[in-house]
Amino acid sequence: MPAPLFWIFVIFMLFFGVMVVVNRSPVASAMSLVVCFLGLAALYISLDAFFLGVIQILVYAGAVMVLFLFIIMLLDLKAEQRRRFNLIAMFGGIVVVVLFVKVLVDVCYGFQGGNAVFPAISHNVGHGDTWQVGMALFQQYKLPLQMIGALVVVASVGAVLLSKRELK
Amino acid sequence: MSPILLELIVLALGLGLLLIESFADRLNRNIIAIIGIIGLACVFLLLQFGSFPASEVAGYTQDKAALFFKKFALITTIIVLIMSIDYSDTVRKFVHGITPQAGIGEFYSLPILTCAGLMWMASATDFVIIFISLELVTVSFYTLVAFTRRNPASLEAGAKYLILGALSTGFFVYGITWIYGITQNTNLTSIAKVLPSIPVSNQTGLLFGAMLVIVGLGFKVAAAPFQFWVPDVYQGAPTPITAFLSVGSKAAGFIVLLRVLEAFQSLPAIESKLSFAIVLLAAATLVYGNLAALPQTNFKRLLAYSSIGHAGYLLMAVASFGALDAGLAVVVYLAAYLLMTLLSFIVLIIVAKNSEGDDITHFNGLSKRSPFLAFSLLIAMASLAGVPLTAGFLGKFLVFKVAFESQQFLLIVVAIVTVGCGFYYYLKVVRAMYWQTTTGTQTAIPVSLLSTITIGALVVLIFLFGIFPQLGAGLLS
Amino acid sequence: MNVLVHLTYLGPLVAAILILFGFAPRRTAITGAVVGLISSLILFLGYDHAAGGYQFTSALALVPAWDLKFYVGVDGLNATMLFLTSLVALAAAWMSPRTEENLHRYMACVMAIAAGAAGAFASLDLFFFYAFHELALIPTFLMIGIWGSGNRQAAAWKITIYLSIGSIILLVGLIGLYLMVPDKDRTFDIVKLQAMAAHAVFTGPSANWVFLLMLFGFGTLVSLFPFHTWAPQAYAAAPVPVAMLHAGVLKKFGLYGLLRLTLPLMPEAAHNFTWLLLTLLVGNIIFVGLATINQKQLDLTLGYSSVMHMGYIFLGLATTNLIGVDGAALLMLAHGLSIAALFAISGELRKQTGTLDYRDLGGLAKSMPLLSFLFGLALYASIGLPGFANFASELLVFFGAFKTATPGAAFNGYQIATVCALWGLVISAVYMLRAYRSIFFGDRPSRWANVKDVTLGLGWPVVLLLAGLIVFGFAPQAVLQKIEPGMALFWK
Amino acid sequence: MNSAPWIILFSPLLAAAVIVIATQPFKKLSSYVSVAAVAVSLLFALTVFGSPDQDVSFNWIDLGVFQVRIGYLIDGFSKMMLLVVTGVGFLIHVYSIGYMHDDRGRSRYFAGLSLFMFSMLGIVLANNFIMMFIFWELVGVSSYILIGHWFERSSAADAANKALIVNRIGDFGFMLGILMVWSASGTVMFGELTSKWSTLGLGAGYATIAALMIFCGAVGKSAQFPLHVWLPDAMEGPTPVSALIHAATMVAAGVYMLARVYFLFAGSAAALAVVLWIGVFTSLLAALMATQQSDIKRVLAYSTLSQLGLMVSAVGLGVPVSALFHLFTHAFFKALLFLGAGSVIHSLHNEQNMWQMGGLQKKMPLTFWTFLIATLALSGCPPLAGFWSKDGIVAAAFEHNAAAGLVITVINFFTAFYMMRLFVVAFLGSARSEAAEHAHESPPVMAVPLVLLAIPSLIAGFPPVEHIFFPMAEEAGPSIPAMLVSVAVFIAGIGAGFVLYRGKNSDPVSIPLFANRFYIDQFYSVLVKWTQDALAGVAAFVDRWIIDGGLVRGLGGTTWGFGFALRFLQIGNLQAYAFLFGFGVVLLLYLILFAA
Amino acid sequence: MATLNDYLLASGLLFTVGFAGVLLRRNIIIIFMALELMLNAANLSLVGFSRFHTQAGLPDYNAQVLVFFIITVAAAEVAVGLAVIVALFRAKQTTHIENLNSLKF
Repeated sequence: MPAPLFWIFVIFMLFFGVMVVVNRSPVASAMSLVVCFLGLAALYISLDAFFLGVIQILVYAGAVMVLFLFIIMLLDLKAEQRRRFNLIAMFGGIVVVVLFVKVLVDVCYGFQGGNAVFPAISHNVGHGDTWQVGMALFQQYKLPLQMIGALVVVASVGAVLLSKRELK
Repeated sequence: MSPILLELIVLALGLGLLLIESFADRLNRNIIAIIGIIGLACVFLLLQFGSFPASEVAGYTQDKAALFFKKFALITTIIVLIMSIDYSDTVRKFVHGITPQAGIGEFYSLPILTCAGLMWMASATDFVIIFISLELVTVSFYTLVAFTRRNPASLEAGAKYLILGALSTGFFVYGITWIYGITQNTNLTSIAKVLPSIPVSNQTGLLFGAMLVIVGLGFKVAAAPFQFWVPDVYQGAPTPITAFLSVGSKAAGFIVLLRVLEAFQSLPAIESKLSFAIVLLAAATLVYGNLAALPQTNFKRLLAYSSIGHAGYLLMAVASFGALDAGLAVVVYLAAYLLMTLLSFIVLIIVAKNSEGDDITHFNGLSKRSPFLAFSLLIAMASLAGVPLTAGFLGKFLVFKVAFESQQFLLIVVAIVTVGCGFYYYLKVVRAMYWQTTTGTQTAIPVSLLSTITIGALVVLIFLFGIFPQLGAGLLS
Repeated sequence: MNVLVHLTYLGPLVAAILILFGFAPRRTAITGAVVGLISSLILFLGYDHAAGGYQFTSALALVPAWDLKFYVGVDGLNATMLFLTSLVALAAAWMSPRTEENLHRYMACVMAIAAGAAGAFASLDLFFFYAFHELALIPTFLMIGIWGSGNRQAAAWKITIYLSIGSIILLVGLIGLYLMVPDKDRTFDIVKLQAMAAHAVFTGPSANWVFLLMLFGFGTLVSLFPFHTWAPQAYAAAPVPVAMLHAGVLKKFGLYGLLRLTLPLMPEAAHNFTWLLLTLLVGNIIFVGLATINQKQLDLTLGYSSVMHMGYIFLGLATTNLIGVDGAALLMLAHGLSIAALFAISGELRKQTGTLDYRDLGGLAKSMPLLSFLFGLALYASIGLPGFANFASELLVFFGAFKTATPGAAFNGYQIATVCALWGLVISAVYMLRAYRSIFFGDRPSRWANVKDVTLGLGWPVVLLLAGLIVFGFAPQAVLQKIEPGMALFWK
Repeated sequence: MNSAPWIILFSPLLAAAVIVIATQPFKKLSSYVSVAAVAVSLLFALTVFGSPDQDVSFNWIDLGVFQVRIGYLIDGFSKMMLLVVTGVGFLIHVYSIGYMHDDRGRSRYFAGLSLFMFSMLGIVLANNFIMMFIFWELVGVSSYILIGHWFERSSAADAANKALIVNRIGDFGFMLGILMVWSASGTVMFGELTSKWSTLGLGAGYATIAALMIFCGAVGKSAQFPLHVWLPDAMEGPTPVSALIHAATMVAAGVYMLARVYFLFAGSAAALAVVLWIGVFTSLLAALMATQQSDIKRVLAYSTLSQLGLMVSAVGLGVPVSALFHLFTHAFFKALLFLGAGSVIHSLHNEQNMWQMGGLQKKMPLTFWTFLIATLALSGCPPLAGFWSKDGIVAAAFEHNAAAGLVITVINFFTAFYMMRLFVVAFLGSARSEAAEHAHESPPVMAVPLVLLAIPSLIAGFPPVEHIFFPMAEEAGPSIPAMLVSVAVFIAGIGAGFVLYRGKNSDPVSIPLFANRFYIDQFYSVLVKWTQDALAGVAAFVDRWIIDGGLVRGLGGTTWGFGFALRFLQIGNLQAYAFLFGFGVVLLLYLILFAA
Repeated sequence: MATLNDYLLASGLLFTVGFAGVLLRRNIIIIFMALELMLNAANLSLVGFSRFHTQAGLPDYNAQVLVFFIITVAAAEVAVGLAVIVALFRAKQTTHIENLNSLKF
């Protein structure tokens, strides 16, 4: 991906990421999150991960975020009132975050070879990346796949148990 | 027999029970628990007496440690189910339901699914499998912790566990990312092979990833400073689930931690830094868990702090990874920990049910109300404190031994102090049971047959492990 | 007849378990103690000192990889200690109350303590040697807390926490000892470890650390100054049988450990830290002795005095020559018997009067002639008068300490410590005689006019203990000849 | 091996054991058992007296590298002492039957007396230091038991404690001395030491200190200054006990021991000088104190002190045989004095104040006459026993150390003075109290021993008699000038006492310093208070508040407080947890990635 | 051309933003969203690495499978998490974490 486009999407993604955090209205936060994920999906596609880009939009921006919005609506959450800041917590949080960024930057730029352009890939293998991911999933990763099935069952049972008004 | 079958059987058992739960309305829910217990016991027997060829599935191993931890998970789940039967009245009280048995069946069957996750964790040597099984366990615990949702404490605990658990998952995943990014592998065996060829400039990133993985696992095993969820969640969660968390989840965390560290041993530069990190964690955990337990007045919370403290001793053994018997020390310690912690919780459930509370003062005069429970809890406390001729001592002994062997003198000094603290707070319970007189109700406490057998078996096992160290020494053979 | 050694601890242990399962508490306990006493007496008398070495041994291999086994057996030293243990255990069982709430629990605890002590002395394997000793920890905690007197709760806490920390330090020391052996020879077998000492296995800088750990670990258990403050209060608060067993027997475990393991295995380190040990033991004798003078209650006086007398045993150990070490071993026996007798008597006294405060008591010799006579004998023993085993052993300790000197030269550290120890005899006379005088002599306040004397039927265990002291006082050789072969292996 | 010494030694112990175990309830039987035992000892002592010297011992403790031996050494000294101890002892036992007739604790008394005989005979027979120390301690115990016989009396109980503790202080030095001697020579056997000690080539300092440490034992047992304070208080015991233990035998043990181990001192002038001047000083002090006492037994006690001082100074002068000779004669007349005093006290229903007596000449003639004999003997009236034995010391003093001789002469003057004072006030004049009015002679069982003791008081000093008992004494011709001085001093003392006190109802002379024993006891009680008790208080305080309170509890409390503080991290706020979690992550990353 | 490091940095910053959200926001739902940000940041890195580690001219699909799993797990987690939050809201009528403070010390 050409650099300008990359940077646009990155800034797009980060800006809405920040908006998730700073918006006082939960709905606005959720919407920002959706947009942020769109940017993220674009970045996936820029990395030739088309399948994941689509999944990202379908699952995340589509399903998960709708779930979020739905819950926010259901609970009728209002915008957070402006309250006095807990200065110590604020300060502490920011310090921790800044220090963490410092670590991240050090680590990222210490990565050898990361400054080179990505190696070229051949687009003419015949199967798209969806096929490739699928093959890996059902061959090499069939055990985790079964496990994730169990996980989803547990999650759905759990969600029902916890949110159903009256159990029977 | 294919090793993978075991988890599938457990999974099928759990799902089957869920089905029974939904379609057999009239069925006494305790039957579900009993079926679960019997089913798990069968799997345990299968595991004990069956033979398992080496696994052919990538990222899934069936070594001694894996087998041990599977048995460990099974026993834990069985005892948790037994506890749950005693606890079902409380669950009933705190669950919205139109029928009196609402939710009980799920309360019995979810732990079985969790158990499958724990068993997978025991065998996982690939970060993908580790991650998924870990999440399977975590997600089911989110549900279980918040299960008694008319109890605000339970919900609060659930929320805290959820947020902090997800936070730790975030770090864990990010750590995996970095490890993958640098080694181009998620399989621990392959990572171990690749590591020596990692250029020095990439070691920082690798270390960063490994540290974040340790952070995620540290959260699971309740290592300071990632232990803050533990007291609150333990206190708020339904007691059998607390027991499950404190035994099953922790043990699974330790096996994964051991496997990860084992993989990193092939690169000494990283390994030394990681073990230094573990030393720091161990010291902090020992100090935090044991010291903060000193002023506790709530027994359940006390057990939470004690659980942190024991994580400290376990980390001490992990930090001594170079020593001959370090793995054995962890295993023996966990086995002892299982016996004594579950014993404490099962007694706690019975006493709390009859005393309407789980403060230490509710144990006042227990020796009169139920000499059997009092004596059992006495044994549990003695074992937790590390009195010789109990299982807890054998664990502590091995931990100190491996720590000395790998010259972790800082940890030893800290541990000496914390063992002293441990005596204080465990004996506080003994004091309540034996010195104090009952403040509230004086009636004798009934104990169901199943619980009596379980308690008796645990007491006997605690002694057997303490008196015959070969039982512990043979755990990995 | 290898079952004999097992009987010494199994007697009390089985008794404790049976009592918990509902057998008649008192009778079962006494039966268990008698079984222990008979078997230990046979062991003691049957130990062939001409042949030497460990006899009556039996071993059950548990973990071959670590060379961990359940290994018991006796030489003169632990035969003596077993004899002491079972004698005091019997006395303690007898002196236990007859009517008490939860008597079965009480007796089970007493027997558990006795079993722990006996097991520790019988074991020739480090693991069980350590493990058995700790068996007493929880029963002691329970007994002081439930049936103690005075400030029982604080005392129970203190002794338990203190001893547990001491034990864990000791555990680390023992582990260090175990690990000092090269990898392939590692063993928990005390006999093998002792044999290794000849090959200078336990030397070098790490030996110093291990030595210190063991010294402070064992020292805490023995109430070595300044780690002694648990003892007086705990003994003052403890029920009589606990005080008897703990001060008389369990405390000797630490000394026994030093004598059996630390000193013979690490002579070099011991030599390096002689100065430390001498300084601390002078603290035991002089400092604690002086503090004893200031006590106003018999139980506290006895508690402090038992701390003080540990100094003499330490002096004997510190000499690391045959005379001093034999003296120390004999003194362990003698002190065990005498302090047990004293605590038994003070218990009876408290039972009759309800107080042990000197300011309340007086002139009781008139109402309690037998008790005062027995107390007198125990007191003489305690302050080391001839005719009692204490004297012979202290004598050996002093001679042992002077054995280290260059003839005609200025005093060395041992000798200075001995001077202090000799002065300690004056101090002990001062406080014991003051105690005796204020309780039994002088005017008798009218409220004690109807106090009943102890009968022989009740007090015979005390007579037995005192008889032991007198017998070994007149014939110390009976014990020394048993102990000596084991000691002569390491010391000259 | 001659078994007689063993029989002598153990028959009293057997008696004591029999009394304690079997005959306690039968008071009369107890007393007979005790008397019979001492009679047996006496008989065998007589046989031993004629037997040859021997040194026999067996191993009591044998460690291969070290032996403790028990044995006996029969030589001139011990033969003489055996006879004195068993002889005087026998008479006093007999006397006690009468004296203690009404006492409730008679069995206990006789058991104690028998135990004492055993211990004392052990000292006499001992052939080595350790054995001597063993019995040395045992006489202390038996003395303690007997002084405290009337334990209901606080004064008696205190006196008993004082005696034992002060003796222990002496024994502290004694044991140390023994250890020093052993350390230097490798043996504690008297026989070996006698020949070996001077050849060891020890430094003068070491030898002197060792000797002086041994001397400490004698200072305690023989009540020399500064450890003399227990003896006067010991008069709280029954009078026969005072006679036997605190006059005739036990207190003399120190002198006996010094004579036994004289070889230790022989080589050290400094040690001898210390011994001499301690003896002289004690003797003078005690004589002065005696002049102002009104308790009949106390006067005698101070006189005992004074005479013991003389004996000790004799050792210091280098004439141990003279010391023993004085010990020998002194045993008889001092026992007689005490028994006489006891007779009076018994008859006056435990009245001990001599100003409440008087006019006893008619009522108690036998007591009167025997007491007079003893008084004169003690005062040094020629040719009674005391004259001869004192004379030896005076002569030696003038020969070796004129200054000491002078002081001793003064002491002798005071001896005669206070004895006359006692005699005049207690026996002469008119009865000064109700009790004295109704006094009557004691029963025969008490009177006969008086008579039997009067005989040796009269004759024991004559040179032929001396020669029987002291064949080892070198034949020094009697020193005429010394004798003259002695006689003059005697007359002056007797005269002064008689003149000053005749017919007086109260003491015409009042010297509070003497009456209050130079305030030494008060000084000691203050000293003990400000040293031992103060130190004890400090130690207890430090133990309780600093070691236990500060260190132990402080550490415990700090740990607990730290735990308490840690709980405040656990404030229940999820965000705080997240923050701490993140902080932990960052901290750990910094430590591991960048610091380590 | 954007390099791997740029992607990594972008991912890291996104992770940090999420982390900051967890630390700074009080509404539990928003915190939960922030947690999703963190997981997605990890995904971005993984995809970047996947593209970087080409094998035979193809991206390393193993990493993409992992991303797939992470997305699934995250979805499951969201389901349970939101259920917990709903239950919590029903019980306490709030989603503010300050009100979750009955369990402490």
